[in-house]
Amino acid sequence: MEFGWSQAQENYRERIRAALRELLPADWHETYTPQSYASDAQIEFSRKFCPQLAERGLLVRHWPKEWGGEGGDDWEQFILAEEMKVAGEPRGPQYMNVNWIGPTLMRFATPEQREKYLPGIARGTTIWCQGFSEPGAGTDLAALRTKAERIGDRYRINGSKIWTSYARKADMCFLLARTGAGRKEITVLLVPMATMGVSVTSNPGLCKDGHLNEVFFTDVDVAIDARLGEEGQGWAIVTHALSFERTGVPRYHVGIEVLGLAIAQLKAEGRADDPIVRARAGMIAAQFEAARALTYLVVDQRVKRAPENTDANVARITALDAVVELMNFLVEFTPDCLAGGDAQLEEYYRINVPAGVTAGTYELQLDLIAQRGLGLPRG
Amino acid sequence: MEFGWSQAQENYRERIRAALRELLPADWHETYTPQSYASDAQIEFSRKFCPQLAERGLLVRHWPKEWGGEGGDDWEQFILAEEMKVAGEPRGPQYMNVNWIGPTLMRFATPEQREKYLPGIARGTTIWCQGFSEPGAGTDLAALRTKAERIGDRYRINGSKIWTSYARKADMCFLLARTGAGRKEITVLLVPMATMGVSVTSNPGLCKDGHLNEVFFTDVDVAIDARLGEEGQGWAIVTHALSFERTGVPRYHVGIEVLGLAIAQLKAEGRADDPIVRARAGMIAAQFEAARALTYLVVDQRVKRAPENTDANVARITALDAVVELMNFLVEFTPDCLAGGDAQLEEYYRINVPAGVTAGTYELQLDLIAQRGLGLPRG
Amino acid sequence: MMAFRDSVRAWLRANLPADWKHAMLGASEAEHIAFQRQWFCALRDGGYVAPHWPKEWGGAGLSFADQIVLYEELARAGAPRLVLYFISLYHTPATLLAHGTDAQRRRHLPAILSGDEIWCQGFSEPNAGSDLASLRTRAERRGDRYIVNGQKIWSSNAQYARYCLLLARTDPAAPKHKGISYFILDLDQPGVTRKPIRQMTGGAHFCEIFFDDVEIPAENLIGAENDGWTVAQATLSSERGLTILELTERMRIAFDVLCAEANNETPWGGRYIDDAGFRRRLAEIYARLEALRALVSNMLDRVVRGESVGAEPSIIKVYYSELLRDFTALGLRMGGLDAQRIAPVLMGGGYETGNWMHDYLYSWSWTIAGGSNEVQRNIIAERALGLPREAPAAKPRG
Amino acid sequence: MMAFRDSVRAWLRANLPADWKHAMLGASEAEHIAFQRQWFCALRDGGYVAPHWPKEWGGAGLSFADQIVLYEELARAGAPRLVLYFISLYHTPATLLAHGTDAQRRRHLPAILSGDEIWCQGFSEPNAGSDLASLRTRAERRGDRYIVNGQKIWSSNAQYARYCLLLARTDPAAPKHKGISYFILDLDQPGVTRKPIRQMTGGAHFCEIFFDDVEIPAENLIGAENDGWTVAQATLSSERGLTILELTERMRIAFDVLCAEANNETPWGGRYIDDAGFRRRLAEIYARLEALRALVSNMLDRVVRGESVGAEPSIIKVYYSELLRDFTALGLRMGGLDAQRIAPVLMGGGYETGNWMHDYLYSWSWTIAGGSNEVQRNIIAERALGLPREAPAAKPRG
Repeated sequence: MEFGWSQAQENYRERIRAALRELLPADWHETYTPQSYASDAQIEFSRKFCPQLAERGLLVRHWPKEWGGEGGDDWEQFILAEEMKVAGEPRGPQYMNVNWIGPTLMRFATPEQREKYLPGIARGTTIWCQGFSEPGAGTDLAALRTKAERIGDRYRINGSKIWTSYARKADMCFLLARTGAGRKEITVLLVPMATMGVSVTSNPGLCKDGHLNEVFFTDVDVAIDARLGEEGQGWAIVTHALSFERTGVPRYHVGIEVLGLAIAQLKAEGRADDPIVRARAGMIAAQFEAARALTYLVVDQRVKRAPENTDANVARITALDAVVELMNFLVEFTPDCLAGGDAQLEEYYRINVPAGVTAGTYELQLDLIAQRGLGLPRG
Repeated sequence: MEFGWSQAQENYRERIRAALRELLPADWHETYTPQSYASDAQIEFSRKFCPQLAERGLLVRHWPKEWGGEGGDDWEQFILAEEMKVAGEPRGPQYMNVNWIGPTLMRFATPEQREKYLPGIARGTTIWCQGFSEPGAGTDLAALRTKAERIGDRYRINGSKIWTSYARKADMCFLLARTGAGRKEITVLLVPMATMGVSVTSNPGLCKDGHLNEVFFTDVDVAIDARLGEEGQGWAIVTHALSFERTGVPRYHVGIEVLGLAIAQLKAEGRADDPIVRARAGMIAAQFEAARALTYLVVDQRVKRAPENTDANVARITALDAVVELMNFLVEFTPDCLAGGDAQLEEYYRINVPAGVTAGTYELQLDLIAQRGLGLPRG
Repeated sequence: MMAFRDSVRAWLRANLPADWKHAMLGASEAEHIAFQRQWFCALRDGGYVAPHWPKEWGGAGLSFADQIVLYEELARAGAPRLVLYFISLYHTPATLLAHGTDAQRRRHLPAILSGDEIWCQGFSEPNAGSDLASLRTRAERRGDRYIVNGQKIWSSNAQYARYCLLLARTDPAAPKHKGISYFILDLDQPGVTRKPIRQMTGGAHFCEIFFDDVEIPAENLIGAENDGWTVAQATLSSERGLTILELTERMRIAFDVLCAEANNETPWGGRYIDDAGFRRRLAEIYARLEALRALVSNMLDRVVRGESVGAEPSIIKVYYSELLRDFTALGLRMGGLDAQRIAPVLMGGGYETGNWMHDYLYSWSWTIAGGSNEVQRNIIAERALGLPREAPAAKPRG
Repeated sequence: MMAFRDSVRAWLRANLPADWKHAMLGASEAEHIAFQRQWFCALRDGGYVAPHWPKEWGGAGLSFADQIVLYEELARAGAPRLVLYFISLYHTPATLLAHGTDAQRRRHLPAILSGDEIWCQGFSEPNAGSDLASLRTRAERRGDRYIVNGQKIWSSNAQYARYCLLLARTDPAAPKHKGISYFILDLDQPGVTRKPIRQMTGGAHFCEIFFDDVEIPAENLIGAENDGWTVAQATLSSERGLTILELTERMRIAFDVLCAEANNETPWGGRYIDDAGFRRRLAEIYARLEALRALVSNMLDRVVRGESVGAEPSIIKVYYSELLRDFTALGLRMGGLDAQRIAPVLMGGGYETGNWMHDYLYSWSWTIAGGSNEVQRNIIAERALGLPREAPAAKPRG
């Protein structure tokens, strides 16, 4: 494994940074959610920002030339992701477009579907949302209940989806629906959000201007050409799609930045010489460094087309550990900052509470490692 | 719950202390294992010590008068246990005699058996060992394989027992053997260790002069009157016997003392003002205090004949937590003491490694709490 | 004592509004405050609002043992926590009875019982944390008044209070613990600015208070000038463990809710109670909770017997705050995705309302309210272990 | 690089005694030492014992990248750890090559390679822990000699060594880091007493060394007088991560043993791998191990490229020592009652021999050898976070 960046990669990173300096408004960090959490304003901003990025050849550079890219490798996708994450993800929801929705369409869509959807993604003009989670189904996709009933050459969709980030503003939904009773009889449908019978309700989320959306499908009628791949192929498509995401969001950049802010605060208060502060902060920094090293390893393996393993899960666990430790550190040593004292720290805390504590994410990752990585059979 | 000691209890405690001052030799702490870990020397010492304690009416005071006691309550048994533990348990193996072997015989033995065994226990002259654990059976008593085959009016015993503390020096064995194929067809036999066919092998244990004994039974022949209770009643007898032990050994006394020694050392080195030392030591002290409070609660419930609950398990878990924290503290802050620098700290560490880390003790206690205390059914 | 317990239970059955949780779920701040007043009046009329006040000042003059019974029963009945009146009912009378003038007592104690006067506390300051003694708010004597300038933080419910128990520095040249005085400050006057601290839960339980040339008449000094630190000790020890008793009993009841939720399905198949890891985690939380209750019971027992309690209150606070955090985190974890929704909050419902995201975020406010764990651990180290007070250079902020 | 890896593998297949683990299991100290010598000679004859030494001194002069390959392969082949020669092969040459005189080099380096000279290190002192700079052993100049008095502790294998790399104070009036000098001390002379430290595992890996008017000729001073602290830096950074690489690779291999043991029955029924709690614990240990390997690989890569490594060695040491402890504790836990038996020890087998009770007790010796975690955490705080060096009053012992 080589961790040095090539000159071409450094140049590419610098081009991205230059574009960010040029394209982000002066009030970007104040006006828009600094950590990309699906506020309406940020989604709208992406409609302006992404086309400009595309014009500069930086939105989908890792895509094949046929679809507007430069055929760059996974490192280029990753460098883009790092820089965007550090900048507060001005691509908004469109990071999904370029990371996995586009590539999945390239693999499974008909020529007509590709012509219809890929240019909008490559130009940065379409907002997609992901219709996976359902009330009561937890994160077990196989348990979903939204139904797509085949009636002649159409599907009739009934059901609802939750935690659908960006749904309030999305143009299209990448929807998973059940087309049979079997555990895996699941099909992907590409549904325009403007279709009759689709409605969205929103609850305020934990983050500033963030929303927890629920999407209802009531007798929604779509033509058969809205289907991606074959009927019943949904499971395979989603597995493939998620594999594009396996490096996950590079959490370490923001984590290290936030730790630095907290330490600056403690220094200013004259508390940085407290051995407990030092010991805890030191270990958190170490954990983020380990997460960074692991993430690079995962990208490297992807670039080399190595067979899939659990390193991505290991990277996530390591990053999650670091995030949880950092949050406990913030609560214990800088409580003022979390209550209006520092907007960036507070926002970071809000965003990461779900990541660190809820939803069984942690257990799921560990169980995946135990099963696939360690080959421990279940009894 | 009232935690004040009555004047009578204080007097009783003082009588025990006076007896200890009088009876323990000057070289007790140097020559004999300070923490009662079944060294040969300590077992032999108990043959001298216990009769002297019995003479002073302090060995079995909580027993009924009929068998040499004063009919004292569980608090008296407990106060005796506390003082003996603090003194390094000079009763050696005979703590088992007075705590549960005697009381179990009173409940289940025939009049002849009582006459035969109780006086030796009450006078402090008999050493018993406990033949429960077997190789490969873990702590699951129902899985034991040592067999007692009924042949006419005799039993023929074949099998082996491990972790049989005191077996090298014991007169009698309180033996569990299988008398049928059923999961609970288990019977208690009272077997003289001098019986033909009983042999003991020893491995050095983790503690100074401690031994890990294995006891082999090869065609051991005992008369039917060696049986305690009915055939197949072994499970019920053992459950009853263990209930006498449910307060467990009061670990907190020694723990607090050891923490004090470590702190004295750190003070002498000028390291007691290190905030990390202070924070860790403070929390360990708190945990031991909680364990003490819980243990008192358990004894109080026994005195009041309250129905059994999981408080004893809670007390054990709390004490184990404290012990493990204390051991980590010793390793991190006083490593010199554990390598010849302080005999008492080192011995404490050796004794408690198994308690804290091995054998699934911790998980078993938690599972018992989950099942009985919280009423969480298994799926 | 059983008789008293029975009468409390009977009173609660008759007077605790059966639907209060329904009414307060997602209630507005105004509705919450209104209901706090209503519950205050109900308790007062029942003779339970000031169980610890001497009879001559309108209290019930209950023994400490009976106070314990009362708080146990309030917790077990799931009664609202009277958070709005905590300072008024505990800190103010304890301070005035021990160190106040008779005029001060007569002016304020009846007014508190009437429900007209709500008090808050002005102790903590920004960047000083719980190290109260390093406070910088100044009070300068000018004739028969003091002029106050400075800032306080983490003052509970100050936005609803009329009076503030204020610690301010009157002699900047004196050593840290000297030179501090203790005042009654009227908040309804020019120069006082109260700014609610918007918490992550959306609520605003705490305020910052700014003082810009605020006047205090000299007669509002409590105790001697520069003797405020001594006076404050009476304030801080006034509730003698009853709050923590109430909180642990509430947690014990909430634990059953947690167990019930363990019947939920995990995202990886099966229920939480069938997952060995989660079963043990539950049992572990239970064991810690029971250990805490034993410690609290032990401490209260010593208070009843008039014995000193040493480091125990600090031990118990650290224990409780760490347990509260882990308790609510486990609830959040077993709540799955649904727990991410910010459900309506049960106003006045305490720390374990079953709205786990709220409870988890709110748990840290206890740490602030109770004095940071760093400070508590130092007290433990000093009192329980006889460790020397640490050198100033390394003193953590508390 | 593959070619070099292949040749190492081939050599190991031909030269590593297939039965060495059998022979060293429960071996006596004398047998262990004899086998260490034998393995040293085999490696030397193969050209692998001093891969990092310059060719002019008889080393292989391998690139750092090839050294990495060598240590990976030694670990993966389960070769014995050459613990007896660690100081001789790393610290002594690094120190002499950087700061020694040519005469010192000629006298000692060939003797080390011949196998005749074993060295130990005299750095740590009692009650000073890893805060080396506060050492109190004195060396007084008298004419052309120094007279040494004092005591060292935690010196690995000093009982077998002929020479000691000694740090002693030559100017007591100077500030802590100044006034220290660095010497070559001949241990075979009157006034030197070596006392093995009997560890809980029964072994005696470490010694105390006492100096009572011990003489050192002035020519044995390394570097300038009072410049010992600077010289010591060369010693401490000499192995540049190769040890930790070897140790993490060994742990990776031992992890498979741990997984295999997870097939054992639990005392509560079923196997450990079917218990959700233990499955996750295993996965968590695995995740930490992989994170550590990524950190090590990352650091070595920077060393290869000639970049500076900042706090990384300290980060890695803390990570490793905490993981080693948890790793062996899990082995012990899953070993059940049987793990309580003190089974024979695999001499030279490293930290994870599968004799879990031994391994668990032995794990703390790494902490001592590697510098305490307290000290490491401080280095991390300083170098990685830019936190100021802590105030002396609060300095933990290391």
